[in-house]
Amino acid sequence: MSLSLQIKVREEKNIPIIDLIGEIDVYTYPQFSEVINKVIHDNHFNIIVNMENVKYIDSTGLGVLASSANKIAPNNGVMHVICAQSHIKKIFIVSGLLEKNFKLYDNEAEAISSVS
Amino acid sequence: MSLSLQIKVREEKNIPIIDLIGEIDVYTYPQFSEVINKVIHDNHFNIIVNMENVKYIDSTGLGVLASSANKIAPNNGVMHVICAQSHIKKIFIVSGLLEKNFKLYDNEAEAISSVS
Amino acid sequence: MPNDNIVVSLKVPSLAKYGGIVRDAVYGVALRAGLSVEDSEDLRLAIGEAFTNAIQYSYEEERADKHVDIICNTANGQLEVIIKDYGRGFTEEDKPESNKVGIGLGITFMQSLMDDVRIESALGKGTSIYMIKKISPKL
Amino acid sequence: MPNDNIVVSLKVPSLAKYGGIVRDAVYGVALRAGLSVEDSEDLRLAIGEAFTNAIQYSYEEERADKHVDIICNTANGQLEVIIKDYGRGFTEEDKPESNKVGIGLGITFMQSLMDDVRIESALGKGTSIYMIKKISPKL
Ligand SMILES: Nc1ncnc2c1ncn2[C@@H]1O[C@H](COP(=O)(O)OP(=O)(O)O)[C@@H](O)[C@H]1O
Ligand SMILES: Nc1ncnc2c1ncn2[C@@H]1O[C@H](COP(=O)(O)OP(=O)(O)O)[C@@H](O)[C@H]1O
Repeated sequence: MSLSLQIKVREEKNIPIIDLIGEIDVYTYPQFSEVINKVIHDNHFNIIVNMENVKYIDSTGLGVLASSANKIAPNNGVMHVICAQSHIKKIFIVSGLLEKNFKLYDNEAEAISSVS
Repeated sequence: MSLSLQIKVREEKNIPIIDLIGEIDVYTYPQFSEVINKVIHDNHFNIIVNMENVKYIDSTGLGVLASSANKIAPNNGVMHVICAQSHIKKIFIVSGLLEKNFKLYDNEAEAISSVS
Repeated sequence: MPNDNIVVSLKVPSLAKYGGIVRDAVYGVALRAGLSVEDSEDLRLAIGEAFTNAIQYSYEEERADKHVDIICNTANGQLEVIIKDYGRGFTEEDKPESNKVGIGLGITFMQSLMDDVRIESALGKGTSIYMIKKISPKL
Repeated sequence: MPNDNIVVSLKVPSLAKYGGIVRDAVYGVALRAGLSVEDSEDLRLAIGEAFTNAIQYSYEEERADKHVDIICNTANGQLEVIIKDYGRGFTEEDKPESNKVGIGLGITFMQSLMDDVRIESALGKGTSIYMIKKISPKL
Protein backbone atom coordinates (compact mmCIF):
# COMPACT_ATOMS: atom_id res chain seq x y z
CA MET A 1 0.00 0.00 0.00
CA SER A 2 1.33 3.39 -0.89
CA LEU A 3 -0.13 6.49 0.65
CA SER A 4 0.44 8.93 -2.13
CA LEU A 5 -0.34 8.68 -5.77
CA GLN A 6 2.79 8.47 -7.91
CA ILE A 7 2.76 10.62 -11.02
CA LYS A 8 5.31 10.86 -13.83
CA VAL A 9 5.14 12.88 -17.03
CA ARG A 10 7.03 11.87 -20.16
CA GLU A 11 6.71 12.50 -23.91
CA GLU A 12 6.43 10.11 -26.86
CA LYS A 13 6.44 11.65 -30.33
CA ASN A 14 5.70 15.03 -28.74
CA ILE A 15 2.61 13.72 -26.99
CA PRO A 16 2.63 14.07 -23.21
CA ILE A 17 1.94 10.87 -21.30
CA ILE A 18 0.95 11.10 -17.65
CA ASP A 19 1.68 7.83 -15.83
CA LEU A 20 -0.39 7.34 -12.71
CA ILE A 21 0.34 4.66 -10.11
CA GLY A 22 -1.88 4.11 -7.10
CA GLU A 23 -5.25 5.46 -6.05
CA ILE A 24 -6.92 8.68 -7.18
CA ASP A 25 -9.34 9.78 -4.51
CA VAL A 26 -10.36 12.71 -2.34
CA TYR A 27 -6.90 12.60 -0.76
CA THR A 28 -4.72 12.41 -3.86
CA TYR A 29 -6.67 14.19 -6.61
CA PRO A 30 -5.09 17.62 -5.92
CA GLN A 31 -1.67 16.24 -6.96
CA PHE A 32 -3.13 14.87 -10.17
CA SER A 33 -4.90 18.16 -10.84
CA GLU A 34 -1.70 20.14 -10.42
CA VAL A 35 0.26 17.96 -12.86
CA ILE A 36 -2.40 17.87 -15.58
CA ASN A 37 -2.95 21.63 -15.36
CA LYS A 38 0.74 22.19 -15.93
CA VAL A 39 0.66 19.99 -19.02
CA ILE A 40 -2.30 21.93 -20.44
CA HIS A 41 -0.62 25.20 -19.55
CA ASP A 42 2.29 24.08 -21.75
CA ASN A 43 -0.14 24.12 -24.69
CA HIS A 44 -0.67 20.41 -25.06
CA PHE A 45 -4.18 19.61 -26.26
CA ASN A 46 -3.86 15.91 -26.83
CA ILE A 47 -2.93 14.22 -23.59
CA ILE A 48 -2.45 10.54 -22.82
CA VAL A 49 -3.30 9.54 -19.28
CA ASN A 50 -1.92 6.11 -18.48
CA MET A 51 -4.10 4.41 -15.86
CA GLU A 52 -2.77 0.88 -16.34
CA ASN A 53 -1.46 0.95 -12.77
CA VAL A 54 -4.36 2.80 -11.20
CA LYS A 55 -6.07 0.59 -8.65
CA TYR A 56 -8.86 3.03 -7.84
CA ILE A 57 -10.39 6.19 -9.25
CA ASP A 58 -13.61 7.81 -8.13
CA SER A 59 -15.64 10.89 -9.00
CA THR A 60 -12.98 13.24 -7.62
CA GLY A 61 -10.43 11.85 -10.10
CA LEU A 62 -13.00 11.84 -12.91
CA GLY A 63 -13.78 15.44 -11.99
CA VAL A 64 -10.16 16.41 -12.61
CA LEU A 65 -10.23 14.61 -15.96
CA ALA A 66 -13.57 16.15 -16.95
CA SER A 67 -12.51 19.72 -16.21
CA SER A 68 -9.20 19.19 -18.02
CA ALA A 69 -11.07 17.80 -21.02
CA ASN A 70 -13.24 20.91 -20.99
CA LYS A 71 -10.15 23.10 -21.09
CA ILE A 72 -8.68 21.39 -24.16
CA ALA A 73 -12.01 21.04 -26.00
CA PRO A 74 -11.91 24.50 -27.68
CA ASN A 75 -8.64 23.43 -29.34
CA ASN A 76 -10.16 20.13 -30.47
CA GLY A 77 -8.13 18.43 -27.78
CA VAL A 78 -8.95 14.91 -26.69
CA MET A 79 -8.22 13.14 -23.41
CA HIS A 80 -6.74 9.76 -24.29
CA VAL A 81 -7.02 7.33 -21.42
CA ILE A 82 -5.24 3.98 -21.24
CA CYS A 83 -6.93 1.56 -18.89
CA ALA A 84 -6.68 -2.18 -18.96
CA GLN A 85 -8.67 -3.17 -15.90
CA SER A 86 -12.35 -3.86 -16.33
CA HIS A 87 -13.49 -2.20 -13.09
CA ILE A 88 -11.78 1.05 -14.10
CA LYS A 89 -13.27 0.91 -17.61
CA LYS A 90 -16.69 0.38 -16.08
CA ILE A 91 -16.36 3.62 -14.12
CA PHE A 92 -15.68 5.56 -17.30
CA ILE A 93 -18.66 3.98 -18.99
CA VAL A 94 -21.05 4.69 -16.11
CA SER A 95 -19.74 8.27 -15.81
CA GLY A 96 -20.92 9.29 -19.28
CA LEU A 97 -17.55 10.95 -19.99
CA LEU A 98 -17.04 8.78 -23.07
CA GLU A 99 -19.72 10.84 -24.80
CA LYS A 100 -17.40 13.86 -24.50
CA ASN A 101 -13.85 14.38 -25.79
CA PHE A 102 -12.55 11.17 -24.22
CA LYS A 103 -11.09 8.04 -25.78
CA LEU A 104 -10.23 4.76 -24.04
CA TYR A 105 -7.40 2.41 -25.04
CA ASP A 106 -6.27 -0.99 -23.80
CA ASN A 107 -2.58 -0.21 -24.04
CA GLU A 108 -0.02 2.48 -24.76
CA ALA A 109 0.83 1.40 -28.31
CA GLU A 110 -2.82 1.73 -29.31
CA ALA A 111 -3.08 5.18 -27.77
CA ILE A 112 0.10 6.51 -29.38
CA SER A 113 -0.74 5.22 -32.84
CA SER A 114 -4.20 6.73 -32.61
CA VAL A 115 -2.93 10.15 -31.52
CA SER A 116 0.09 10.56 -33.79
CA MET B 1 -6.36 -9.34 -1.97
CA SER B 2 -6.91 -13.03 -2.13
CA LEU B 3 -8.70 -14.81 0.62
CA SER B 4 -7.03 -18.15 0.44
CA LEU B 5 -3.42 -19.09 0.34
CA GLN B 6 -2.37 -20.56 -3.00
CA ILE B 7 -0.12 -23.60 -2.81
CA LYS B 8 1.58 -25.55 -5.59
CA VAL B 9 3.99 -28.46 -5.34
CA ARG B 10 6.54 -29.22 -8.06
CA GLU B 11 9.85 -31.08 -8.28
CA GLU B 12 13.28 -29.96 -9.48
CA LYS B 13 16.03 -32.61 -9.57
CA ASN B 14 13.87 -34.82 -7.35
CA ILE B 15 13.61 -32.12 -4.70
CA PRO B 16 10.07 -31.07 -3.84
CA ILE B 17 9.43 -27.35 -4.02
CA ILE B 18 6.36 -25.93 -2.30
CA ASP B 19 5.37 -22.57 -3.82
CA LEU B 20 3.30 -20.41 -1.49
CA ILE B 21 1.46 -17.29 -2.62
CA GLY B 22 -0.47 -15.09 -0.20
CA GLU B 23 -0.76 -14.98 3.55
CA ILE B 24 -0.10 -17.78 6.04
CA ASP B 25 -2.07 -17.12 9.18
CA VAL B 26 -4.54 -18.64 11.61
CA TYR B 27 -7.03 -18.93 8.71
CA THR B 28 -4.82 -20.49 6.05
CA TYR B 29 -2.19 -22.54 7.93
CA PRO B 30 -4.26 -25.76 7.89
CA GLN B 31 -3.98 -25.87 4.07
CA PHE B 32 -0.22 -25.44 4.27
CA SER B 33 0.02 -28.09 6.96
CA GLU B 34 -1.89 -30.60 4.84
CA VAL B 35 0.33 -30.10 1.81
CA ILE B 36 3.64 -30.25 3.64
CA ASN B 37 2.58 -33.36 5.57
CA LYS B 38 1.79 -35.09 2.30
CA VAL B 39 5.24 -34.25 0.95
CA ILE B 40 6.92 -35.65 4.08
CA HIS B 41 4.69 -38.71 3.93
CA ASP B 42 6.10 -39.35 0.43
CA ASN B 43 9.51 -39.77 2.06
CA HIS B 44 11.04 -36.45 1.11
CA PHE B 45 13.42 -35.22 3.76
CA ASN B 46 14.88 -32.22 2.01
CA ILE B 47 12.11 -29.79 1.19
CA ILE B 48 12.27 -26.38 -0.45
CA VAL B 49 9.57 -23.95 0.67
CA ASN B 50 9.37 -21.00 -1.68
CA MET B 51 8.13 -17.93 0.19
CA GLU B 52 9.12 -15.34 -2.41
CA ASN B 53 5.45 -14.46 -2.86
CA VAL B 54 4.40 -14.71 0.76
CA LYS B 55 3.20 -11.35 2.03
CA TYR B 56 2.67 -12.45 5.62
CA ILE B 57 3.57 -15.35 7.88
CA ASP B 58 3.09 -15.49 11.62
CA SER B 59 3.65 -17.98 14.43
CA THR B 60 0.91 -20.30 13.13
CA GLY B 61 2.79 -20.67 9.82
CA LEU B 62 6.14 -20.97 11.59
CA GLY B 63 4.54 -23.62 13.80
CA VAL B 64 3.73 -25.72 10.73
CA LEU B 65 7.30 -25.33 9.47
CA ALA B 66 8.79 -26.12 12.89
CA SER B 67 6.80 -29.31 13.37
CA SER B 68 7.60 -30.42 9.82
CA ALA B 69 11.28 -29.75 10.41
CA ASN B 70 11.07 -31.92 13.53
CA LYS B 71 9.59 -34.76 11.49
CA ILE B 72 12.42 -34.77 8.93
CA ALA B 73 15.21 -34.20 11.47
CA PRO B 74 15.75 -37.93 12.33
CA ASN B 75 16.55 -38.50 8.62
CA ASN B 76 18.95 -35.54 8.57
CA GLY B 77 16.37 -33.62 6.61
CA VAL B 78 16.59 -29.85 6.30
CA MET B 79 13.86 -27.29 5.65
CA HIS B 80 15.15 -25.02 2.89
CA VAL B 81 13.27 -21.73 2.82
CA ILE B 82 13.48 -19.19 0.01
CA CYS B 83 12.55 -15.70 1.12
CA ALA B 84 13.59 -12.47 -0.48
CA GLN B 85 11.68 -9.91 1.58
CA SER B 86 13.39 -8.43 4.60
CA HIS B 87 10.34 -8.44 6.85
CA ILE B 88 9.83 -12.17 6.30
CA LYS B 89 13.52 -12.91 6.92
CA LYS B 90 13.34 -10.94 10.14
CA ILE B 91 10.55 -13.19 11.41
CA PHE B 92 12.69 -16.26 10.86
CA ILE B 93 15.60 -14.65 12.66
CA VAL B 94 13.51 -13.56 15.66
CA SER B 95 11.84 -17.00 15.84
CA GLY B 96 15.07 -18.84 16.61
CA LEU B 97 14.23 -21.51 14.00
CA LEU B 98 17.47 -20.86 12.14
CA GLU B 99 19.31 -22.58 15.01
CA LYS B 100 17.51 -25.79 14.07
CA ASN B 101 17.45 -27.72 10.77
CA PHE B 102 16.48 -24.66 8.70
CA LYS B 103 18.32 -22.84 5.92
CA LEU B 104 17.37 -19.53 4.29
CA TYR B 105 18.05 -18.57 0.65
CA ASP B 106 17.52 -15.42 -1.38
CA ASN B 107 16.37 -17.23 -4.53
CA GLU B 108 15.50 -20.60 -5.99
CA ALA B 109 18.77 -21.17 -7.86
CA GLU B 110 20.71 -20.82 -4.62
CA ALA B 111 18.43 -23.23 -2.81
CA ILE B 112 18.56 -25.88 -5.53
CA SER B 113 22.30 -25.78 -5.93
CA SER B 114 22.76 -26.06 -2.18
CA VAL B 115 20.45 -29.07 -1.86
CA SER B 116 21.44 -31.11 -4.88
CA MET C 1 -25.63 -19.47 5.81
CA PRO C 2 -28.62 -17.15 5.32
CA ASN C 3 -29.15 -16.40 9.01
CA ASP C 4 -25.55 -15.79 9.88
CA ASN C 5 -25.53 -12.18 10.95
CA ILE C 6 -21.99 -10.85 10.66
CA VAL C 7 -21.18 -7.33 11.80
CA VAL C 8 -17.96 -5.48 11.08
CA SER C 9 -17.61 -1.86 12.07
CA LEU C 10 -14.94 0.73 11.55
CA LYS C 11 -14.55 4.28 12.85
CA VAL C 12 -12.03 6.67 11.31
CA PRO C 13 -11.31 10.38 11.69
CA SER C 14 -12.94 12.74 9.20
CA LEU C 15 -9.75 13.07 7.17
CA ALA C 16 -9.30 12.37 3.47
CA LYS C 17 -6.28 10.14 3.92
CA TYR C 18 -8.31 7.44 5.70
CA GLY C 19 -10.33 6.67 2.56
CA GLY C 20 -7.97 3.89 1.48
CA ILE C 21 -8.34 2.06 4.79
CA VAL C 22 -12.14 2.32 4.64
CA ARG C 23 -12.33 1.07 1.05
CA ASP C 24 -9.91 -1.81 1.59
CA ALA C 25 -11.69 -2.95 4.74
CA VAL C 26 -15.14 -2.90 3.13
CA TYR C 27 -13.75 -4.66 0.05
CA GLY C 28 -12.29 -7.35 2.33
CA VAL C 29 -15.61 -7.78 4.15
CA ALA C 30 -17.42 -8.05 0.80
CA LEU C 31 -15.16 -10.87 -0.43
CA ARG C 32 -15.56 -12.71 2.88
CA ALA C 33 -19.32 -12.27 2.71
CA GLY C 34 -19.26 -14.14 -0.60
CA LEU C 35 -19.56 -11.27 -3.09
CA SER C 36 -17.75 -11.76 -6.39
CA VAL C 37 -14.61 -9.74 -7.11
CA GLU C 38 -16.61 -7.61 -9.54
CA ASP C 39 -19.38 -6.84 -7.05
CA SER C 40 -16.77 -6.16 -4.37
CA GLU C 41 -15.07 -3.63 -6.67
CA ASP C 42 -18.44 -1.96 -7.22
CA LEU C 43 -18.91 -1.75 -3.48
CA ARG C 44 -15.39 -0.34 -3.10
CA LEU C 45 -16.33 2.56 -5.37
CA ALA C 46 -19.77 3.17 -3.85
CA ILE C 47 -18.27 3.29 -0.35
CA GLY C 48 -15.47 5.50 -1.62
CA GLU C 49 -18.01 8.00 -2.97
CA ALA C 50 -19.97 8.04 0.27
CA PHE C 51 -16.77 8.56 2.28
CA THR C 52 -15.65 11.35 -0.06
CA ASN C 53 -18.95 13.15 0.47
CA ALA C 54 -18.61 12.79 4.23
CA ILE C 55 -15.15 14.39 4.00
CA GLN C 56 -16.09 17.13 1.54
CA TYR C 57 -19.46 18.19 2.82
CA SER C 58 -20.09 17.22 6.43
CA TYR C 59 -17.78 19.91 7.82
CA GLU C 60 -16.24 23.01 6.28
CA GLU C 61 -12.86 21.31 6.33
CA GLU C 62 -11.17 18.07 7.33
CA ARG C 63 -11.45 17.40 11.05
CA ALA C 64 -9.18 15.07 12.99
CA ASP C 65 -11.48 15.44 16.01
CA LYS C 66 -14.65 14.31 14.18
CA HIS C 67 -15.28 10.87 12.80
CA VAL C 68 -17.03 8.75 10.22
CA ASP C 69 -18.58 5.36 11.08
CA ILE C 70 -18.76 2.49 8.65
CA ILE C 71 -20.92 -0.50 9.57
CA CYS C 72 -21.20 -3.70 7.53
CA ASN C 73 -24.04 -6.16 8.19
CA THR C 74 -24.23 -9.49 6.44
CA ALA C 75 -27.54 -11.26 6.82
CA ASN C 76 -30.26 -12.88 4.73
CA GLY C 77 -28.17 -13.13 1.60
CA GLN C 78 -27.20 -9.50 1.40
CA LEU C 79 -24.48 -7.17 2.56
CA GLU C 80 -25.57 -3.81 3.92
CA VAL C 81 -22.98 -1.08 4.41
CA ILE C 82 -23.85 2.10 6.29
CA ILE C 83 -21.68 5.22 6.21
CA LYS C 84 -22.49 7.76 8.91
CA ASP C 85 -21.17 11.24 9.42
CA TYR C 86 -22.23 13.65 12.18
CA GLY C 87 -21.86 16.88 10.24
CA ARG C 88 -24.17 19.50 8.74
CA GLY C 89 -26.58 17.16 6.95
CA PHE C 90 -28.54 18.17 3.85
CA THR C 91 -32.02 18.34 2.34
CA GLU C 92 -33.15 18.96 -1.24
CA GLU C 93 -33.54 22.66 -0.32
CA ASP C 94 -30.49 23.09 1.89
CA LYS C 95 -27.37 21.57 0.45
CA PRO C 96 -23.72 22.55 0.82
CA GLU C 97 -22.37 23.99 -2.41
CA SER C 98 -21.04 21.28 -4.67
CA ASN C 99 -17.29 21.02 -4.43
CA LYS C 100 -15.37 22.44 -7.37
CA VAL C 101 -14.27 18.99 -8.49
CA GLY C 102 -17.67 17.41 -7.83
CA ILE C 103 -19.41 16.62 -11.09
CA GLY C 104 -22.57 15.33 -9.47
CA LEU C 105 -21.52 11.73 -9.90
CA GLY C 106 -21.18 10.54 -6.31
CA ILE C 107 -24.76 9.61 -5.53
CA THR C 108 -25.34 8.55 -9.16
CA PHE C 109 -22.46 6.07 -8.89
CA MET C 110 -23.77 4.68 -5.62
CA GLN C 111 -27.22 4.18 -7.11
CA SER C 112 -26.04 2.58 -10.31
CA LEU C 113 -23.60 0.20 -8.62
CA MET C 114 -25.63 -0.92 -5.60
CA ASP C 115 -28.88 -2.89 -5.44
CA ASP C 116 -30.36 -0.30 -3.10
CA VAL C 117 -29.29 3.05 -1.66
CA ARG C 118 -31.15 4.94 1.04
CA ILE C 119 -30.09 8.35 2.34
CA GLU C 120 -31.08 9.64 5.75
CA SER C 121 -29.92 13.16 6.47
CA ALA C 122 -30.91 15.74 9.06
CA LEU C 123 -29.64 19.31 9.16
CA GLY C 124 -27.19 19.80 11.99
CA LYS C 125 -27.18 16.09 12.83
CA GLY C 126 -25.48 14.38 9.95
CA THR C 127 -25.97 11.97 7.12
CA SER C 128 -26.28 8.18 6.93
CA ILE C 129 -26.06 6.35 3.62
CA TYR C 130 -27.42 2.79 3.58
CA MET C 131 -26.25 0.67 0.69
CA ILE C 132 -27.25 -2.88 -0.10
CA LYS C 133 -25.60 -5.40 -2.38
CA LYS C 134 -27.17 -8.84 -2.81
CA ILE C 135 -24.91 -11.82 -2.44
CA SER C 136 -25.47 -13.89 -5.55
CA PRO C 137 -24.73 -17.58 -5.10
CA LYS C 138 -21.46 -18.45 -6.86
CA LEU C 139 -21.79 -20.12 -10.25
CA MET D 1 1.70 17.18 15.35
CA PRO D 2 2.47 15.78 18.81
CA ASN D 3 -0.92 16.62 20.30
CA ASP D 4 -3.04 15.36 17.44
CA ASN D 5 -5.04 12.55 18.95
CA ILE D 6 -6.24 10.28 16.16
CA VAL D 7 -8.51 7.34 16.92
CA VAL D 8 -9.36 4.54 14.53
CA SER D 9 -11.38 1.58 15.74
CA LEU D 10 -12.44 -1.66 14.16
CA LYS D 11 -14.73 -4.43 15.36
CA VAL D 12 -14.78 -7.82 13.65
CA PRO D 13 -16.37 -11.18 14.42
CA SER D 14 -14.26 -13.72 16.28
CA LEU D 15 -13.50 -15.65 13.08
CA ALA D 16 -10.06 -16.49 11.69
CA LYS D 17 -10.82 -15.20 8.21
CA TYR D 18 -11.05 -11.57 9.43
CA GLY D 19 -7.36 -11.47 10.37
CA GLY D 20 -6.34 -10.06 6.99
CA ILE D 21 -8.72 -7.12 7.32
CA VAL D 22 -7.48 -6.34 10.82
CA ARG D 23 -3.81 -6.50 9.83
CA ASP D 24 -4.26 -4.41 6.67
CA ALA D 25 -6.25 -1.74 8.51
CA VAL D 26 -3.73 -1.41 11.33
CA TYR D 27 -0.87 -1.36 8.81
CA GLY D 28 -2.65 1.44 6.96
CA VAL D 29 -3.16 3.41 10.17
CA ALA D 30 0.51 2.94 11.06
CA LEU D 31 1.71 4.36 7.72
CA ARG D 32 -0.66 7.31 8.08
CA ALA D 33 0.53 7.91 11.62
CA GLY D 34 4.05 8.34 10.23
CA LEU D 35 5.61 4.97 11.05
CA SER D 36 8.19 3.70 8.58
CA VAL D 37 7.31 0.77 6.32
CA GLU D 38 9.56 -1.46 8.43
CA ASP D 39 7.94 -0.45 11.72
CA SER D 40 4.50 -0.81 10.13
CA GLU D 41 5.35 -4.37 9.06
CA ASP D 42 6.45 -5.12 12.62
CA LEU D 43 3.13 -3.82 13.87
CA ARG D 44 1.29 -5.91 11.28
CA LEU D 45 2.87 -9.04 12.73
CA ALA D 46 2.37 -8.06 16.37
CA ILE D 47 -1.30 -7.31 15.75
CA GLY D 48 -1.64 -10.52 13.76
CA GLU D 49 -0.31 -12.53 16.72
CA ALA D 50 -2.67 -10.85 19.16
CA PHE D 51 -5.63 -11.45 16.84
CA THR D 52 -4.59 -15.11 16.38
CA ASN D 53 -4.56 -15.60 20.14
CA ALA D 54 -8.00 -14.01 20.45
CA ILE D 55 -9.30 -16.47 17.84
CA GLN D 56 -7.52 -19.55 19.19
CA TYR D 57 -7.93 -19.08 22.91
CA SER D 58 -10.75 -16.75 23.86
CA TYR D 59 -13.49 -19.26 22.99
CA GLU D 60 -13.41 -23.01 22.43
CA GLU D 61 -14.04 -22.42 18.75
CA GLU D 62 -14.57 -19.63 16.21
CA ARG D 63 -17.70 -17.62 16.98
CA ALA D 64 -19.52 -15.46 14.45
CA ASP D 65 -21.64 -14.06 17.31
CA LYS D 66 -18.67 -12.85 19.38
CA HIS D 67 -16.28 -10.12 18.43
CA VAL D 68 -12.81 -8.68 18.74
CA ASP D 69 -12.18 -4.93 19.08
CA ILE D 70 -9.11 -3.20 17.70
CA ILE D 71 -8.46 0.39 18.76
CA CYS D 72 -5.63 2.56 17.44
CA ASN D 73 -4.67 5.78 19.25
CA THR D 74 -2.08 8.15 17.85
CA ALA D 75 -0.92 10.80 20.29
CA ASN D 76 2.25 12.22 21.76
CA GLY D 77 4.52 10.72 19.15
CA GLN D 78 3.40 7.14 19.56
CA LEU D 79 0.86 4.74 18.15
CA GLU D 80 -0.97 2.57 20.65
CA VAL D 81 -2.96 -0.41 19.39
CA ILE D 82 -5.29 -2.31 21.72
CA ILE D 83 -6.76 -5.72 20.86
CA LYS D 84 -9.65 -6.76 23.07
CA ASP D 85 -11.50 -10.05 23.26
CA TYR D 86 -14.34 -10.87 25.64
CA GLY D 87 -13.60 -14.56 26.09
CA ARG D 88 -12.22 -16.81 28.85
CA GLY D 89 -9.21 -14.72 29.82
CA PHE D 90 -6.06 -16.20 31.36
CA THR D 91 -3.68 -15.92 34.29
CA GLU D 92 -0.25 -17.50 34.84
CA GLU D 93 -1.98 -20.32 36.73
CA ASP D 94 -5.04 -20.74 34.54
CA LYS D 95 -4.26 -20.76 30.84
CA PRO D 96 -5.99 -22.50 27.97
CA GLU D 97 -3.86 -25.33 26.64
CA SER D 98 -1.47 -24.12 23.97
CA ASN D 99 -2.82 -24.86 20.54
CA LYS D 100 -1.12 -27.74 18.72
CA VAL D 101 0.52 -25.38 16.24
CA GLY D 102 1.43 -22.82 18.89
CA ILE D 103 5.15 -22.81 19.54
CA GLY D 104 4.98 -20.18 22.26
CA LEU D 105 6.06 -17.42 19.90
CA GLY D 106 3.00 -15.15 19.87
CA ILE D 107 3.66 -13.04 22.96
CA THR D 108 7.44 -13.25 22.37
CA PHE D 109 6.99 -11.74 18.90
CA MET D 110 4.81 -8.95 20.23
CA GLN D 111 7.37 -8.09 22.90
CA SER D 112 10.35 -8.17 20.59
CA LEU D 113 8.71 -6.11 17.83
CA MET D 114 6.91 -3.44 19.86
CA ASP D 115 8.32 -0.75 22.13
CA ASP D 116 5.94 -1.77 24.90
CA VAL D 117 3.36 -4.53 25.44
CA ARG D 118 0.96 -4.73 28.35
CA ILE D 119 -1.49 -7.60 28.88
CA GLU D 120 -4.65 -7.21 30.93
CA SER D 121 -6.62 -10.39 31.31
CA ALA D 122 -9.39 -11.47 33.67
CA LEU D 123 -10.85 -14.96 33.86
CA GLY D 124 -14.32 -15.05 32.37
CA LYS D 125 -14.06 -11.46 31.16
CA GLY D 126 -11.49 -11.45 28.39
CA THR D 127 -8.11 -10.19 27.41
CA SER D 128 -6.80 -6.81 26.27
CA ILE D 129 -3.36 -6.45 24.75
CA TYR D 130 -1.94 -2.92 24.69
CA MET D 131 0.93 -2.41 22.27
CA ILE D 132 2.95 0.74 21.73
CA LYS D 133 5.21 1.69 18.85
CA LYS D 134 7.05 5.01 18.94
CA ILE D 135 6.83 7.18 15.86
CA SER D 136 10.41 8.05 15.00
CA PRO D 137 10.81 11.27 13.05
CA LYS D 138 11.67 10.48 9.43
CA LEU D 139 15.32 10.81 8.46
N1 LIG E 1 -22.42 13.61 3.66
C1 LIG E 1 -22.97 14.76 3.15
N2 LIG E 1 -23.17 15.84 3.96
C2 LIG E 1 -23.72 16.98 3.45
N3 LIG E 1 -24.09 17.13 2.16
C3 LIG E 1 -23.91 16.10 1.31
C4 LIG E 1 -23.36 14.86 1.77
N4 LIG E 1 -23.32 14.01 0.71
C5 LIG E 1 -23.83 14.68 -0.34
N5 LIG E 1 -24.21 15.94 0.01
C6 LIG E 1 -24.83 16.94 -0.88
O1 LIG E 1 -25.34 16.26 -2.02
C7 LIG E 1 -24.81 16.80 -3.21
C8 LIG E 1 -24.68 15.74 -4.29
O2 LIG E 1 -23.62 14.83 -3.98
P1 LIG E 1 -22.93 13.98 -5.14
O3 LIG E 1 -23.97 13.24 -5.91
O4 LIG E 1 -21.89 13.13 -4.51
O5 LIG E 1 -22.28 15.02 -6.16
P2 LIG E 1 -21.14 16.14 -5.96
O6 LIG E 1 -20.29 15.78 -4.79
O7 LIG E 1 -20.37 16.07 -7.23
O8 LIG E 1 -21.87 17.43 -5.78
C9 LIG E 1 -23.50 17.45 -2.81
O9 LIG E 1 -23.12 18.50 -3.67
C10 LIG E 1 -23.84 17.96 -1.40
O10 LIG E 1 -24.52 19.20 -1.47
N1 LIG F 1 -6.53 -13.90 24.07
C1 LIG F 1 -6.23 -14.93 24.88
N2 LIG F 1 -7.19 -15.55 25.61
C2 LIG F 1 -6.88 -16.59 26.43
N3 LIG F 1 -5.63 -17.09 26.58
C3 LIG F 1 -4.64 -16.52 25.87
C4 LIG F 1 -4.87 -15.43 24.99
N4 LIG F 1 -3.68 -15.06 24.44
C5 LIG F 1 -2.76 -15.89 24.95
N5 LIG F 1 -3.31 -16.78 25.82
C6 LIG F 1 -2.59 -17.82 26.59
O1 LIG F 1 -1.20 -17.49 26.58
C7 LIG F 1 -0.41 -18.58 26.05
C8 LIG F 1 0.81 -18.04 25.31
O2 LIG F 1 0.45 -17.43 24.07
P1 LIG F 1 1.53 -17.30 22.91
O3 LIG F 1 2.74 -16.64 23.45
O4 LIG F 1 0.87 -16.59 21.78
O5 LIG F 1 1.96 -18.76 22.50
P2 LIG F 1 1.12 -20.01 21.91
O6 LIG F 1 -0.11 -19.51 21.25
O7 LIG F 1 2.06 -20.63 20.95
O8 LIG F 1 0.84 -20.90 23.10
C9 LIG F 1 -1.39 -19.35 25.19
O9 LIG F 1 -1.00 -20.72 25.06
C10 LIG F 1 -2.70 -19.20 25.97
O10 LIG F 1 -2.77 -20.15 27.01
